[in-house]
Amino acid sequence: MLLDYSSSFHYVLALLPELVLTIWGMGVLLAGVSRKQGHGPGQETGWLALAGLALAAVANGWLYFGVSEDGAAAMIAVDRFRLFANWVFILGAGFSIVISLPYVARQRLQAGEYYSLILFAAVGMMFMAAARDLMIIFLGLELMSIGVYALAGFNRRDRRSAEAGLKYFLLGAFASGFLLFGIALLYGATGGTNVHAVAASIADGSAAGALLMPGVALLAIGFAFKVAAVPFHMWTPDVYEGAPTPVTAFMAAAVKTAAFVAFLRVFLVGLEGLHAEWSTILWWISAVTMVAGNVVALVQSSVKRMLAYSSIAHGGYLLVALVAANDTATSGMLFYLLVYTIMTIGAFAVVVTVGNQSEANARIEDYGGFGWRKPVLGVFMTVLLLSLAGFPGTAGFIAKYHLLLGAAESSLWVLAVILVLTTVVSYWYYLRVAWYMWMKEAPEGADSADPAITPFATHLVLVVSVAVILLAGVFPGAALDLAAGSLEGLRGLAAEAGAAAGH
Amino acid sequence: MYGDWILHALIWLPLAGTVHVLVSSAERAKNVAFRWSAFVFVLSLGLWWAYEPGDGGFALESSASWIEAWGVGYSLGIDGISVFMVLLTTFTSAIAILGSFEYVRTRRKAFYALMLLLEMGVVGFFLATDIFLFYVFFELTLVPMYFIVGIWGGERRIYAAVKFFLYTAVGSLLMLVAILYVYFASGTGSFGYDAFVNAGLSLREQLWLFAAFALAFGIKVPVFPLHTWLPDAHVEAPTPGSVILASVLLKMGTYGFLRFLLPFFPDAARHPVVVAVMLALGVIGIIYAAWVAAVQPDAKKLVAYTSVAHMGFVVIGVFALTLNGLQGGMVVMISHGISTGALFLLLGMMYERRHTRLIGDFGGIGRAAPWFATAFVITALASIGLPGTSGFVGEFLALLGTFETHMVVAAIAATGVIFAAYYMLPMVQRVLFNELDRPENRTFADLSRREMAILGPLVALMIWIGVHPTPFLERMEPSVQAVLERVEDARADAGHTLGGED
Amino acid sequence: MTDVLFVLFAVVATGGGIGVVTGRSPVASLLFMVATLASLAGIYVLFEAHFLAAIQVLVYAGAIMVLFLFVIMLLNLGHDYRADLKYGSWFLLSLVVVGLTAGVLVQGLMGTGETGLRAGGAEVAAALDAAVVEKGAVGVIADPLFTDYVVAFELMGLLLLVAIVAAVVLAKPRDPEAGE
Amino acid sequence: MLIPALYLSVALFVIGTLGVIVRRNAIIIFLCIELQLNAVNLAFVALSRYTGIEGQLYVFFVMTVAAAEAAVGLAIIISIFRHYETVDVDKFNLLKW
Amino acid sequence: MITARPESVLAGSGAVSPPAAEWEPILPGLIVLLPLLGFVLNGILALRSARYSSAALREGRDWDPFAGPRPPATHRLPTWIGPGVMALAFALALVNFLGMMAADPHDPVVRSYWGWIVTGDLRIDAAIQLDRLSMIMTLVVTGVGFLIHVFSVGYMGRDPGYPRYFAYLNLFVFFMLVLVLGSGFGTMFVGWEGVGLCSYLLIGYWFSDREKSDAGKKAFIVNRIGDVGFLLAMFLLFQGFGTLDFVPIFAGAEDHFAAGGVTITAITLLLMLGAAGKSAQLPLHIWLPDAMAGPTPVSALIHAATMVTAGVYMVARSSVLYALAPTSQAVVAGIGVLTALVAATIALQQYDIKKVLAYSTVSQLGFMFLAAGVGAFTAAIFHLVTHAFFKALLFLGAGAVIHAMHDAAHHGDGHLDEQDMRNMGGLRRYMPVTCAVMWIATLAIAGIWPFAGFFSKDEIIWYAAAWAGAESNPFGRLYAVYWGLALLTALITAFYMTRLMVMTFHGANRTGKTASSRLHEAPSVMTVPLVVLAVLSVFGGWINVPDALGESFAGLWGALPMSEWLHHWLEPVTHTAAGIQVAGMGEAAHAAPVGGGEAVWALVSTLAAAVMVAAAVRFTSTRRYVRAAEDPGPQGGLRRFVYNKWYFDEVYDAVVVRPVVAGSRWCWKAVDTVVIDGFVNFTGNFARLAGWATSLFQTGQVNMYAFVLTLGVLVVLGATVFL
Repeated sequence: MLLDYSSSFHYVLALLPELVLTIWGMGVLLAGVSRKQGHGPGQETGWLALAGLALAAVANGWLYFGVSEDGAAAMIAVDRFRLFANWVFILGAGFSIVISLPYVARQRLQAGEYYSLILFAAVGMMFMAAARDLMIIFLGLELMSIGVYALAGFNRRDRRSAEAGLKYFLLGAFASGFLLFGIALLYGATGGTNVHAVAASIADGSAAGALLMPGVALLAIGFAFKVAAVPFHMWTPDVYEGAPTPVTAFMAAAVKTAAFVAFLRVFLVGLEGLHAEWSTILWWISAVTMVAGNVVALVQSSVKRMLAYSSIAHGGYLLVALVAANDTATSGMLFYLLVYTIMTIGAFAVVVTVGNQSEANARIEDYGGFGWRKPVLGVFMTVLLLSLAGFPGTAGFIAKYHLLLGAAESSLWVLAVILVLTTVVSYWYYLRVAWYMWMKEAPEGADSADPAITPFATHLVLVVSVAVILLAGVFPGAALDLAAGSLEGLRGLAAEAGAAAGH
Repeated sequence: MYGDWILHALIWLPLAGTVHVLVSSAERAKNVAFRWSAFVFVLSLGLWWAYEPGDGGFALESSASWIEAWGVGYSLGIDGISVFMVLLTTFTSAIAILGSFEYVRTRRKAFYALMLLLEMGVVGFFLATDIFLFYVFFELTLVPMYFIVGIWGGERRIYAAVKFFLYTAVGSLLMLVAILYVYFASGTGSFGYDAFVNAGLSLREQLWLFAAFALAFGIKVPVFPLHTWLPDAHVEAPTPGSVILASVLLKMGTYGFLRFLLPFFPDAARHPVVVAVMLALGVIGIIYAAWVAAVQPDAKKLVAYTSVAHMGFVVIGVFALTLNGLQGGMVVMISHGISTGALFLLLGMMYERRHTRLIGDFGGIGRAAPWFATAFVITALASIGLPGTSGFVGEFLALLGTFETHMVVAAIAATGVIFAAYYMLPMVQRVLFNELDRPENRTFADLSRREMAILGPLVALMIWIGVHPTPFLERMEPSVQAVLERVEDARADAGHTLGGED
Repeated sequence: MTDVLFVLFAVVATGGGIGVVTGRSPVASLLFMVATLASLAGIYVLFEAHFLAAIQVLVYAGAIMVLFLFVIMLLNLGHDYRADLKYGSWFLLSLVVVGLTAGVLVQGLMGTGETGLRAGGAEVAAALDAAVVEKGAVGVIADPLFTDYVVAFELMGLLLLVAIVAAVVLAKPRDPEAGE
Repeated sequence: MLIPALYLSVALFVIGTLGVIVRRNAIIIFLCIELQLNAVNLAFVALSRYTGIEGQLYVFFVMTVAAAEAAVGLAIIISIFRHYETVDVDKFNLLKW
Repeated sequence: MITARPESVLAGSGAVSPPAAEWEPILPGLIVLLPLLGFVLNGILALRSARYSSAALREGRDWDPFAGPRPPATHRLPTWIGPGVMALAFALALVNFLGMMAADPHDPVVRSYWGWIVTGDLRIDAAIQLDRLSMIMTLVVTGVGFLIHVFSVGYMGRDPGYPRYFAYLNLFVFFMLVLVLGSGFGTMFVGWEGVGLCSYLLIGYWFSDREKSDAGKKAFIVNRIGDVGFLLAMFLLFQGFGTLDFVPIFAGAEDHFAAGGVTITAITLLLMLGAAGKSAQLPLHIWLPDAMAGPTPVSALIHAATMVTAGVYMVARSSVLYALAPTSQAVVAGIGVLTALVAATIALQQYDIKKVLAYSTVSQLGFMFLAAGVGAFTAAIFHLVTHAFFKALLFLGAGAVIHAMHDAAHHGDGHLDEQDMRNMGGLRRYMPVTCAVMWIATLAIAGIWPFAGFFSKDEIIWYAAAWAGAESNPFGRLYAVYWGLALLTALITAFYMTRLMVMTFHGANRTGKTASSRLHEAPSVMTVPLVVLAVLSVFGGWINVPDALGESFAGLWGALPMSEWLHHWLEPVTHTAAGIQVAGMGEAAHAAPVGGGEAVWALVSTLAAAVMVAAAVRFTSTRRYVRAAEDPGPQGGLRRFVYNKWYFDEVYDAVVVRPVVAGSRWCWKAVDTVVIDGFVNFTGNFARLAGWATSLFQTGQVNMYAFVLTLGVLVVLGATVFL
């Protein structure tokens, strides 16, 4: 159907996934607080949240396949770009919730609040993806961030969790100040906050030059912080390490995705006309991020922290797509984000399992001989690591290749070379986990009898993610087409939409 | 009868074997794996007859769309160059699996599964006619090898495995960027072989791309000075790993030279500076590696370095850009695969018996194990290129081909023949000859039936190729000729500078 | 007159800002902050944003700062504090970096002049004033808030809900009975 | 008056930034962040005279966000205070390198 | 330089002569295959017996195949298989030779069996070429080979590795036949390296002895140096002719190469390098004396009669090429004569009986190269044949002596070097037959008329003089020097051989009381071959009595048969070369030197040799020798210098071996480990170091993080605003 907003019900339809999740989140919250604490593991709250996500996914699917919008300048986009991203968020949130189920139970976290915060954060992400207005993006970002700040510090018995929460909060708020300042300057320069209006203003030259570029720079900084690009990444390792592991997975996957999606829409749609100016900055940020992220990951002794640095590096790869700014790169980014979400959460699922649903056993030595004790889990982890490393046969390779293709299309050869060379660096630390798992013996004093209980839910996530990764690694056609098709409406309508917004 | 299905079968049957191994018990794993690999080998033998040399182009071609969005196809084909590589692969895989029965005693299921997986990757690499597909298989071989070395290897296995992996990855990833460049330059939106051959690149572009490809393949070969991963990997790898590594994986590099490097970048390939550099590296490899090999106390390391020397002959043969040189290179590839594979198997047998690889720990084995000694001597002689063995035919042709265009290079390279004796004979002497002065060597068991079954075919092949190589030469000639013509045609219309120089 | 007031407010705001950074005790910083907020409210008035000025004083200076004060007291930081400003080279270095940042920003905005802005600034201001006269200071904001930006408005509601949930979860004392 | 207001905004913003860098007390750091947000608000208000009423609307949003952040942030500070009995951020460095 | 060949030469050559009668060789391939068959059969037996011995070894006991009343089948059958296949091969060769003589074909018969290396324009066939030269060689190889096989039955009869010994020996003969019968350089090279391999295996036959296997290794490596020359020469030839077959190359050489041109000189010099390696010429002669570590019959067969003469054969085979390259010929002759002289001087001071013979072999080979260098290819082959007879005889005789000494040493008191002549003396009493036949061989090698060596050696010296006198020879004076040196060497030869005989067989016995009682004559299976060879040493020279001597006393006024038979027989092979030389230097090249008649020369040289023999007898028999254990060795600078073989080994060790080994170590330890791997590891470590350094910013302090963030803001903003 066509959304023309003739009826206000159309607004409801346009925001259907968000609404579903919001309402469901409140329901989960109520369900959580209405049951007495300490009675049972509270897993059903989690499953309830998952049901909401499923419902949202369905609603999202209906929008994706069945709905188009009239014009494309509305504050909330109903384009496939947003909806594809929504799926990624739902997937990320869903996977995170599944791996949280045993964790939350074991750690006796407050299930209702926990799951509803995840859902609310997901709503914030969805708004970031949907917004064509910088202010909505900001609000979505804050909604997401506040949820995640709380999630990072959720485990009140754990100092590290509290520390992570504090650091994330202080620095996140600090960075959102920059983002906001950027929005203000851009608003002053172009007279609007709608990305299409911004684009139109830039295109017709009415934008005030003096305010424009500092605004763009600050905006870039704000997003760079959220995607953890060097040198705005400093919070990432600490927060990822300190936060409860399922939350880390959620952050690494979904939060980053949301930031990238918004980043992409603002810069590729709104600021497309200034590509020449900002691409240089992002080029350097991307290069530095790839190098620093990978290089520092080399020296990490904690798997969780290593994965944190690796996620920084992945952010660097994704920035390449932003610099390339062509359709191949953009769909590559979408594809990459999807794959990245799956494989990152999969990897963290193993980390959670090795840690016995706690924050224990995070040192790489703890993985010694793990593969032989838990062969299935070991193989899964190996596949996930290979995928993270971008090895052929896995979806990670296809995704990285897609980015390279985009970079090549824009003749970013140096960046492409940096990308592949840093990938080599990344092989080392990903393989290091593999070699501990398969080539070393268990550490002294480890309980070799039954080191890790793998709950059904975690297995579910692992099986699904590994299957998807292998399938998409070998037969990526459908997923690639989906990603490529999801660009529809992002920029194709941008020109006319800009014209429409101009009046 | 033999349709294109055979090629698909050769790739996917090992994978089926992998699965079969994984679901069978640890005790049966080796037999299951061996049967699968033997079956694949027998199946591949048909290619010997099924492949008609003809005009040297691809035969048994089949192509299906794989990743439509990028123009990636699942395209397979075989020609006079790859047919031997495939046969070598299936053959050595079966032999290596048979050769690991005693050596590998732990975690057998995983081991044999990885071996079959490796076979699949290598066969796929040799059969792929789509560049993307080729790249995928090229990389795919790293993982099983990484684990084979890292899990079943010696003391410093992890260092060796990682070194092997990273070294190779550096080259291959840079090649990936180069592949993308050609992909866009060709403008056909296809990763097909023909599209890449006809990409129409300017000389300047070709030189850069050549460098990237040459680096990737040069590491794999390995060409001096990119070789230092090889001794480590060989020393630490378990016997079957070494065998596959030497026999097959190194060939991926030289095969890449023939299949991709020369046809894709003919102008660069015959650029005098490029030729000079490659020949120089080849010659240095021959002599340098021979020298270094000669002073190794570890027998396996010694043989590893000889691989570098042998592959140096391939390099000079290829970059001499003569028919004889290329043919010689091909024969050296095959011969090295057989003889060095056999040497590693023999060293593995030594290790199984004595748990040491130091040459100095042996001596007088010839008395204790005459069959072993006989096989060892024949293999060593084939390795140093004695006429009548496979090694001679290859080295002779490679040197002759080089001599036709680069006399001095060939003259220097020919001294490698001396140094081959310089490294190999002392080892033979110190292992097999000399006094049987260590009591533990007195009980050195002679070859068992299984070991004879492993070495017998290898020795027979060494002698067969040495005495009657014509069936090999005539099958590969048209394809090699086609590669050569591609390079020479480019010379003919050297004026063209299509493609974007941007 | 307005210019004089502006300068006055600007000086107070800046001074208050500096006071926030350099205040010895948390309470002092907080009071400096209140001063800044109040003078900003004054500036808002000068920009004819009367409603915002009121909100600024009520919400910001009133509610939020009180919350801060409350927490400071709760954590007993009102007296039991240690000077926490990092003096020395770190301060100087930071000052240089921050100063340079300011310099760069100012340099970037320098070209702004009246001509550097988008055309039609005066008409916009006039239209704004007219709208205020027509709809009232509240109405002029309420109108877009509940029409065009209704989504944002709802989003704010959700934001506050999340903030409450988060605050409750985090600030709640540990319950040993629940195994915490 | 727009331009001086923007300069004032920049000044307040960087003062806030400085505060974040040089203060150890988490509450004051947060206070400085609030200062930054206020600086931005000032910019919005000033710019709204040239671009329309939305600027003021945004200030409204930002204030709400600030309030929400204040709630969460102070809760987090309370939460960590329970572990460390201090709000000195330099003491919170279990997580590093 | 050469434009046309004189008519006179052409007239007599086969180029215009009517086609010779058709000749069908009888199973020529079988000649080659029979020894291979022997190798396979003996090899199987060897492996079987080795199984027993290794099994015994594992059980910790010694396995003596001769312990029982009858040795096992593995040690009985080789007695028949080894010499048997040789006898058959010899018979077959003889039949073919006689057939060839009867048919008297001019052109070689080439039998191709399969295409060996066929690719592009390269075609190397597995083919054999039967012509006059190769038939002579085949006869020598199979004939002398057969005798030595028979001798080996006695000599090696009680060796545990008996079947293996015969397997190697048969394999050697196979490769040697491939070498001489191969129809091109490619095929020849197979035999060339193959005999090197067998030499390696046989020198190190007693491989448990470190020195012996060292010697084998040394032989192989030094040979390979020569082989590289051979290879490169082949490449040059292939570039010139597009083939490696003899027939087209020799037919086309004249048209292809200008005489004295660079290419042909390079080809011939490279071939000479190969020949020097194989035939132990300076500077690659060092391996041959060490090669005496092998069983003595091996020394006789490989290191005296056949393999080491392969170089001479190859040069003679390539006579056309050498004729086209006068410079190379001068080099060949120079190397030959110098080698002859140096080796002869060394032989003067050696005490090891086999070493003396080894140096004597080197020296005689030098003579053969001198012959080739002066264009007397026939003389070279002639000397090759006679040398095969008398040197094989000498070695086998020495073998018989060692055999006896070995038995004696087993029963003697204390250690006794069974090859040291200082421990011998007076053996004539114990082994009269051996003594007699060895004297015959000594006279033959010394060049005493009418023994075989006289005719062949005399011819060489004579030709050297002829070339020295040829006016248009550009190297005339050089050849004069060669001639003088050759004469000197001939005299030294007579001296050291006589010294050997006197020290071994005459004077007082120094073996020791208990030991000497065990000295005995060799069994008949050994003495019969000795006698046969002795006969050949006497009469072998008569196949090529110069025409000029035929009418003189030296030719017994025509009573000696077959005047210049060999010369005529080989004419089709050598006439092209001869033609070229005559064209270049005129008939003088083949004219009598210094104007004197040949008969006078013969008389003078015989007398001189006889005087040397007498002198040697006098000097050595009056000197008192002490046993090796008590002998401090030679005193005096020159003596020591010669005794230590002119310090060749030491010089090579210092100049070649040590630098190469040191270089290898350097390459490994410095280049590979430090430079290349150092770089590789450095890259990895640098990345980690960089990572570590970067992570230092990650102090965990919020202020720090905010600061870095602000720094980033500054940079980004600055970049945006100012760029």
